[in-house]
Amino acid sequence: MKIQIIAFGIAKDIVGKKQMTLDFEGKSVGEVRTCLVNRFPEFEQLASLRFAVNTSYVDDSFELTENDEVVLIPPVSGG
Amino acid sequence: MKIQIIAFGIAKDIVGKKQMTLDFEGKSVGEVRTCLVNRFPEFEQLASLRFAVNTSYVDDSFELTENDEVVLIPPVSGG
Amino acid sequence: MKNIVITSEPLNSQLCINSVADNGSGGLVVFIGNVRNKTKGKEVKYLDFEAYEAMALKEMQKIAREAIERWHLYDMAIHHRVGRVGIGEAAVVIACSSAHRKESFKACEFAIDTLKKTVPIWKKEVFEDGEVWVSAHP
Amino acid sequence: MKNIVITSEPLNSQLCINSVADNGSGGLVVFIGNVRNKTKGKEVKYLDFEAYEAMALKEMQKIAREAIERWHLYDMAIHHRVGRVGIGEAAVVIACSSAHRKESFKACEFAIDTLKKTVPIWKKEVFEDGEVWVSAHP
Repeated sequence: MKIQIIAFGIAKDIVGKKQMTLDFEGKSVGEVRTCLVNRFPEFEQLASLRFAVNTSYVDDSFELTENDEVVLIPPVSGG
Repeated sequence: MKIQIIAFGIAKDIVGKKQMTLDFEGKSVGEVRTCLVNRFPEFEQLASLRFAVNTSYVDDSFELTENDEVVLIPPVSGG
Repeated sequence: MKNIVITSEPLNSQLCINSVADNGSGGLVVFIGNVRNKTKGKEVKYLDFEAYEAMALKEMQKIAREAIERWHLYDMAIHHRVGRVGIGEAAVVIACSSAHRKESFKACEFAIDTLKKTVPIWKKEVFEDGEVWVSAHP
Repeated sequence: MKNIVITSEPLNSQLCINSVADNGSGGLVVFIGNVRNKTKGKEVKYLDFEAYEAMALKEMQKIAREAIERWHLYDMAIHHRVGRVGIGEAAVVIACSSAHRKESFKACEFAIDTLKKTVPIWKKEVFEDGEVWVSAHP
């Protein structure tokens, strides 16, 4: 399935750009995570990596639809 | 013994003036308290009445010297 | 201590905040006590504060010194207004700064709690039909 | 919610405070997070904040709504700065007001603690010799 990835903070540095199309096996967010970690091993060194769809956090079991926008949320550090 | 009394807040309203000379029996702050309560029974209705000498709180056992300035501190309500 | 102030002029919370801001301090907590328009449902016209100034300044300094020591603050400032204070105006502003925010929260709350117990300042609520010294009676 | 703001302009803490002041509110607590000049003993030149703005605003609104409900606040305002923020400048200002001060202290501390965990904003520390995304690595 093809989805759009949008990356912030250090995630943007790791994938090398703000936005990219990801073609991955499966349909859940967990499978997106696996695909990303395989392609960019640096993700494994982060303290955490969360995902958001439609401006809400989603967990690994969340099922995606073709062309969904998935936002990568590395450890936040506001304030 | 004669001392100077300085009154703030409601204590000033009770004694009717900011400053007065008090001639009382004894030498301790506790005896000043007794004298004041006898003369101005309204003091007994206050939630508390503390005394200060030289800008410090003193307790009832504190011994005064002729012409000391004793400040009446009714319940504080700053802030 | 230039950070401990009693004044009959309107308080400037920004000034109080700036006096404890420091390039090394991450967390700054401020308490502002404003005059309320009502007390027990009754409309207040304004408050009138009286201070035994020499002793009040000394007690405020004691609070700041104890808070700075106990919570390792960079600094604390306490500004208290006296005289007539209108509805919505600040009667007291307390600001403190520390490397970590938890300490500033605790210190600021300690300071206002202690001020209300020990600092010889008295407020009178003035209503349309009379006036009352706050907390005087049990 | 006009009280929830993300901006690249310098924060004005007085504006944030005024937005929650209310004639009925006695106690107002403010937290100001300033940029520190050092991190682990190393000199910081400035910070650079990035936000996923649509979601960050939503998460900040959630925090304010929960705090208002839980501690019966009159109001809460959260202003966060993004972009380049210099040493000593405010990165975040949170202000809240309530009838009783204890509630405002608790609510303000809850808000900054939660913001640091849930709001998608990232800060990069910029040094003379490089830069680091804060908290990215364990």
